[in-house]
Amino acid sequence: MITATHYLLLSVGLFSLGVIGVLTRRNIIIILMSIELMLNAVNINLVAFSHELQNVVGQAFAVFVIVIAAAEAAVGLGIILAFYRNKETVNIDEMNLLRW
Amino acid sequence: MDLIWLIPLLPGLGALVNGLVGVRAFGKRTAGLVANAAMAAALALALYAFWQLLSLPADAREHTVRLAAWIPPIPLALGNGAIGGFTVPWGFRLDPLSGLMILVVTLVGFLIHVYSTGYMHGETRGAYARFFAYLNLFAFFMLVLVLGDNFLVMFVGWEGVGLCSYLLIGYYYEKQSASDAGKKAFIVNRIGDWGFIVGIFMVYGTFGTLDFRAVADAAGPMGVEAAGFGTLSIITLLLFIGATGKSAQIPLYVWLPDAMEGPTPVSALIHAATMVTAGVYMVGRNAVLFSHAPMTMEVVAVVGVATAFMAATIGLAQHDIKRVLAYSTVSQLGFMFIAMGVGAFAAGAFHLMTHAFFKALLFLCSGSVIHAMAGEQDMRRMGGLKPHLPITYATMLVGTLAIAGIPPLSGFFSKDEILYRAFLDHKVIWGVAVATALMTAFYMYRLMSLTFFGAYRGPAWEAHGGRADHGHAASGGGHGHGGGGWRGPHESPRSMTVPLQLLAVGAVLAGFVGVPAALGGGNAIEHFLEPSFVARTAAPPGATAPATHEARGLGEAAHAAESKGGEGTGHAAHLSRSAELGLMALSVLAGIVGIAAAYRIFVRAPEIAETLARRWSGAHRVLSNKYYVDELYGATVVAGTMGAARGLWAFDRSVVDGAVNGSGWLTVSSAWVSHALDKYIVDGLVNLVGAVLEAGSFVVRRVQTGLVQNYALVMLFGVFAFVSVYLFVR
Amino acid sequence: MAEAAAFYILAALILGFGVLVVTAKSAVHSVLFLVADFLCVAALYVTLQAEFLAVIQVMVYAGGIVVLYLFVVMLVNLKRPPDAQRDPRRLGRLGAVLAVAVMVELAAILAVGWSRPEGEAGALGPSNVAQVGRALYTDYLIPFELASILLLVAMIGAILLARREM
Amino acid sequence: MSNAANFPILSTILFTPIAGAVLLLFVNKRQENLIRWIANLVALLGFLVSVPIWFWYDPAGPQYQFIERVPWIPSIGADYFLGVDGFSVLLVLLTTLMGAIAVLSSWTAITDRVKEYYVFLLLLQGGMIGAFVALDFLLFFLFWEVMLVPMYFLIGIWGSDRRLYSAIKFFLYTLVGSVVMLLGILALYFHLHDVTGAYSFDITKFQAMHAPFDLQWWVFLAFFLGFSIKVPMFPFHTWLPDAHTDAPTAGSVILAAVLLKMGTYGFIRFSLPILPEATKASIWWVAGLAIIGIIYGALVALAQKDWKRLVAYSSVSHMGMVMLGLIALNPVGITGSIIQQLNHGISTGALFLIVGIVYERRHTREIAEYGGLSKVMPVFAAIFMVMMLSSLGLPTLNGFIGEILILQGAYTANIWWAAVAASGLVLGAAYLLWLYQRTMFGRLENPKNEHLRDLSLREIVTFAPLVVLAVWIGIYPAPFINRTAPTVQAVMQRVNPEYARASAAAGARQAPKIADCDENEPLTPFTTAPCGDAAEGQAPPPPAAPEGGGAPQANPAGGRH
Repeated sequence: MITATHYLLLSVGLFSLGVIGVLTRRNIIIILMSIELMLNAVNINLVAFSHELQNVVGQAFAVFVIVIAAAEAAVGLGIILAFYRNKETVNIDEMNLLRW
Repeated sequence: MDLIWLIPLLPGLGALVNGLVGVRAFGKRTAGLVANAAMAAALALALYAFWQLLSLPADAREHTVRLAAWIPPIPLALGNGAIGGFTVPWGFRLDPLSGLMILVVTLVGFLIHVYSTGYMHGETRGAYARFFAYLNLFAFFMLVLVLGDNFLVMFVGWEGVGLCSYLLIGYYYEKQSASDAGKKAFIVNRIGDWGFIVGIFMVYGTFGTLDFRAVADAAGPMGVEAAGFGTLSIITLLLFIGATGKSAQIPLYVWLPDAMEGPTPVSALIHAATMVTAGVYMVGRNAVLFSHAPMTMEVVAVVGVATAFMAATIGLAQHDIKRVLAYSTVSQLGFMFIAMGVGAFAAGAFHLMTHAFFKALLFLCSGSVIHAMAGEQDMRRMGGLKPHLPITYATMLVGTLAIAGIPPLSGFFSKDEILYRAFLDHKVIWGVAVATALMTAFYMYRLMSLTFFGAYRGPAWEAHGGRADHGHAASGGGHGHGGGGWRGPHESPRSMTVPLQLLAVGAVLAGFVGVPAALGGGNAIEHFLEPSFVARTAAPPGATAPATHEARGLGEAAHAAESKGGEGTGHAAHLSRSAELGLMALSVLAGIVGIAAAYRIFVRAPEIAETLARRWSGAHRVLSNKYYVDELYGATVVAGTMGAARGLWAFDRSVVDGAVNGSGWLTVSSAWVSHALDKYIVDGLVNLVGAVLEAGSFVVRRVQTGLVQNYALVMLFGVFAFVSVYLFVR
Repeated sequence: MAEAAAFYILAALILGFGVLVVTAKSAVHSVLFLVADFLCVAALYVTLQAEFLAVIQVMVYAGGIVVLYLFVVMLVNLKRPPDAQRDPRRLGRLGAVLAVAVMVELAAILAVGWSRPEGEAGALGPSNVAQVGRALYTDYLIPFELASILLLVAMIGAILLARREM
Repeated sequence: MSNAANFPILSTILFTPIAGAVLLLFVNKRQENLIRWIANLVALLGFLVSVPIWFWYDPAGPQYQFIERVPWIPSIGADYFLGVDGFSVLLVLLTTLMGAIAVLSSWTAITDRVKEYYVFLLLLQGGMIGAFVALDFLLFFLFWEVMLVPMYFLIGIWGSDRRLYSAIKFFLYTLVGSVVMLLGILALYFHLHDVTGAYSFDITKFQAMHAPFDLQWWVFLAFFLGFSIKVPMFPFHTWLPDAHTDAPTAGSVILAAVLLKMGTYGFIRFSLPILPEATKASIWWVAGLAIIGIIYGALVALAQKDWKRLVAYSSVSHMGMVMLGLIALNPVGITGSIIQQLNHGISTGALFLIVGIVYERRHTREIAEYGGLSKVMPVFAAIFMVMMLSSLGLPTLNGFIGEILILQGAYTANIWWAAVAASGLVLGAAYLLWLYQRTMFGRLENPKNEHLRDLSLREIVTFAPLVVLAVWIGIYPAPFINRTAPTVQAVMQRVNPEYARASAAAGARQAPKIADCDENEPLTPFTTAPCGDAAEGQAPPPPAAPEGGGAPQANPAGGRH
């Protein structure tokens, strides 16, 4: 019997994969993709509860998350492009201007 | 007579037409015609009005026309605390005095207009129309001046003629000396106007009206201020300051000789015949006020005689033909003020009239001479012109004899009347006046001699016009003779000589309206003018004592005719007929002596003049430099004012503005100080704290690597912590 | 059982593709794995009676966002390998460890047991689209409109950022 | 002739230029000629819509007419409250006329940022009109401040040499004054609340209020600072020459013709009627400063080498004259002061236009650069002559009427004031004639001046109304004087009630009828009665005339009295 717990465990696993990707990769595009993974994990979580509680609100929220994800991807990639034009790199270690 | 307001208006319209349209569109003929037509119409109207005035009974010869309220009534407190209404109408009044004046102004003015059409023909078209516009404008203002029924309307004319004088003196505006002279005339006149206008304020404050008749009638019953300076004395003194400005008396006479920079017809009309007599007219107009202020009267007489004497002495040593006449004018105006000052208002007005004729004549003659000499004004370069200019010579001789007081020419009667009345008033004044008359005859005959007699000393000329423009440059080029060369001295055109002849007739005959009783005449003019000089209110009972100045001023003239022969009870100062005749003979003698001396020195033995000038070189220098009065004024008044102006300008920049900029600077610098305070003390404390923290945070700040992932790691730490708390603490 | 089998297979695929996304050397590969991952998640949604969301997932994520990524990866024409430079101060390993720790903890929480939240027990009917639509257009209308504005702003921002002449 | 339909004429006048400014905002700034046309038409329209109040205002009616009142900020009692009396009618007309002239005069002078220029000019006009028609203190203050900003930019952007310095000086100086004035307004406002229990900025209420002397005194000082900076009076005048010198021509014209009147308007509208006791206590030093200003301004003008600065200092002198008439506190003085404000607007405005004409052609204001211009610019010389004469107070031109009334009023207040102030006339003649001589007369020596154009038709049109007005006021000022009567009487009611009583007794409301008396008297020997004596009531008896002391046959002074 697959319960909500299973889905939640899947969600946790996927989320942690995303976190690891964000923290370890240096290619900023991949970092953004890891963030997408994290968002998907959250969506799985929401849909799982929607199913569990037989309530459609969770799905509605998932729609919003997708919207946010789309917006984030668009703006984030725009920033990456702009940055790339200036510095010819997508290495996050070279994006260290924000420091003391 | 209801149309008297048209008399000034017609020349005004002429000025408007010539000034707005004529300057651009009119040819010389049209411009001259418009101006002359306006003056002719004014003359006709004036004659008609005068005739109507004469047809009235003697005590009813006064007619007032009010066109509209100029300044509508505004409440204003008077000197005595009551509240009156300050109001001024556009009012004109015809009475004997103004009737006489409009005749003089329109008649002489018309003749001079005619003369100008000839004299100015060398001007360019626009300038010609401009000249006639100014001339007409002058006539307009002068007629407003004499016809105004109250102080303020008179002041309109008063300032207006000053303006025209300014414009006409500066007519050759490209010439520095001309525009300087115009400016000087206006400003000096303005100084006089200061007195006039403050006097006007006092008149309103005292009487509550500015109407001449109302003021005179209100002043009539007031006591004569024999004891000292009362209100009336101050008023009259202030008004007299105005008169000294306009009529070129000490101390404000300096503008008149310079005014000769204007074209000669202007000198004749404005600076001899009409405008300069406005001061005399004004004093006469306010005869009632003046006769109530004996102190002022004395001032007037003294100033008059001093001016007459001083100007005559200066006239002795001048070389410029017009300047001699200018000083002569100043001197004759002094005579008129002597008359006013001794209470002989009618005599003064009489002399004003005769002077208008003979002085206008003299100026126009001099203009004719200058015209003949192509602009030369220096008498040392003339001489022997008699055969060249027969008409000019003859008419000028008439004028000279008239001014010298040779009977039966007009000057004799008026001047003699003044001398006689001066004798009654004060012997010293009389004495100086007779000496002045002698000098007058002398310098006038000197002028005649230097100009018309002797040998020709001027530049040579070629029969066929070689010396094209000699003298034109010197004179500002008033009357070039077209393109042709100067062909030597020549008689002027008819448009100039006819007015000369007419004026000469006037100079001969004008005196006969005032033949004194001693010579069997009726002194008609005094009787005619009398109503203008008295209040219609009778004097209060206490003030009728005939020995007072008032009696002399008012009563005596009225009773002069019938009180001859010592029958006048209170007239202690009156003389017998034989004494009067004796005085008359004396003044004639003075004239003859003057002429004879001049004849002796300048015609018979010209070397005497040079000997005299050498022997008395100091005096000669002083005289030919006009007593250095211009220099004195230049060094004191002008330099003082300009010094004050520059000083205050420096003061304004440095102190007043400096205070403003200083406070601005203060604000800025205090801002700077507080900035410094802020920076080094307040900020210093803050920075100290900061420095401590900085040192302390040296390790901590290493966290700020700029690596985004490290920051995310911190977030993860937080998540870890929360999850741990949830897991373990729950 | 089919349900359980489907879940396990899908879960394994999701996690597996996830690992590949994170570890792939090339960004292009990473994107392709990401697409696969998203498709699996969409399938998972179907099993959870969220058909609408599944469709959205395919269309928006797999069809839209990932294509965007692909474009950017292509546009970023790298002359040197993106990972060439490495900042020694970056604590990547510590992050990985911590992430695993958090995962373990969360798993522990789930394993220990969690209380099911109270909620009105509705019913997810057959017409999932209608239900989601009703929720979005009634109770969540304002957030929905705000989300549209957010998208608009993001669009404009992205255009502006990516424009060539700044 | 009246505003029968209760048409909101004042709002129309007020918002016409503002609407024009807004309209201009929507015009492409490259279409400069279109902008010029619009601005000129709006300014002309602004003048035309203001003309009816000249005819509709009834001097025999209540003091304030064409009232418009709408609550504005009810919580503090501020209203949108407009209304005019004769004084403001004249000033509003002056503003709209000079505004139109200023706009017209800028046609070729401004080539840079044309759109902004006209927007500022029209806004400025709206602000000035607003200050003259506001009957609410707060509204007045609002407009008073609104004027500053466009003027600041006009000087600062389109000015010459030291424009920034001058603009900032102008702005700060007037701002300091108005801040202090605001304190005064607030003090009065709270006092009014203490007395009536209601908060209100209604000026008519202030004018009816009797404040204690201490309060009056301090508020008078505050107002004095605010207004006398604007006038400007002697020690506060230094912003004026700088601002005038560096402002563009139209700015100078507006500044001289209208903005300076704000100060004197403030004195007559606020200081005198609201603070009568304090005013009376301050007569001496205010008059002293006014007289110093007259002479000082004239003397400093005499020392100027800069044409425009000379005219600016003559402004100081003339405004001193205006202040002197005002502080004489009698009807003649105040009437003269009001008339002289118009005159100053007309003649000095024209003089600045004149400087602007030559400045536009030669780009220098140094007097020494000119000379002999009569030769090349005869029409210009003629107009300059007329305006110079008007400025120096030649009778038959406008300046004389104002000066004579002011000096007569000052004489009544104190003989010495008139005597000393009248010397300003002499100095006025001196500096103006000298200026004229140096620029217009003499030989044309500077080759740069040889080919100066004479006035164009547009320039003649800008001067024509001023010349006509100068002559009209000079010869027949009665329509102007009659319109000021209600204002003067209202002020008198507060500062010098004797006059108000006297004129009420004499039926001064009939003044217009007196003025129209133009039929000639019948031909009789005794026709010396001033026109309209009968209506005037008790004309003054000759003060020293003993009653019945004269001879019976003599008619007492004044004929029909």
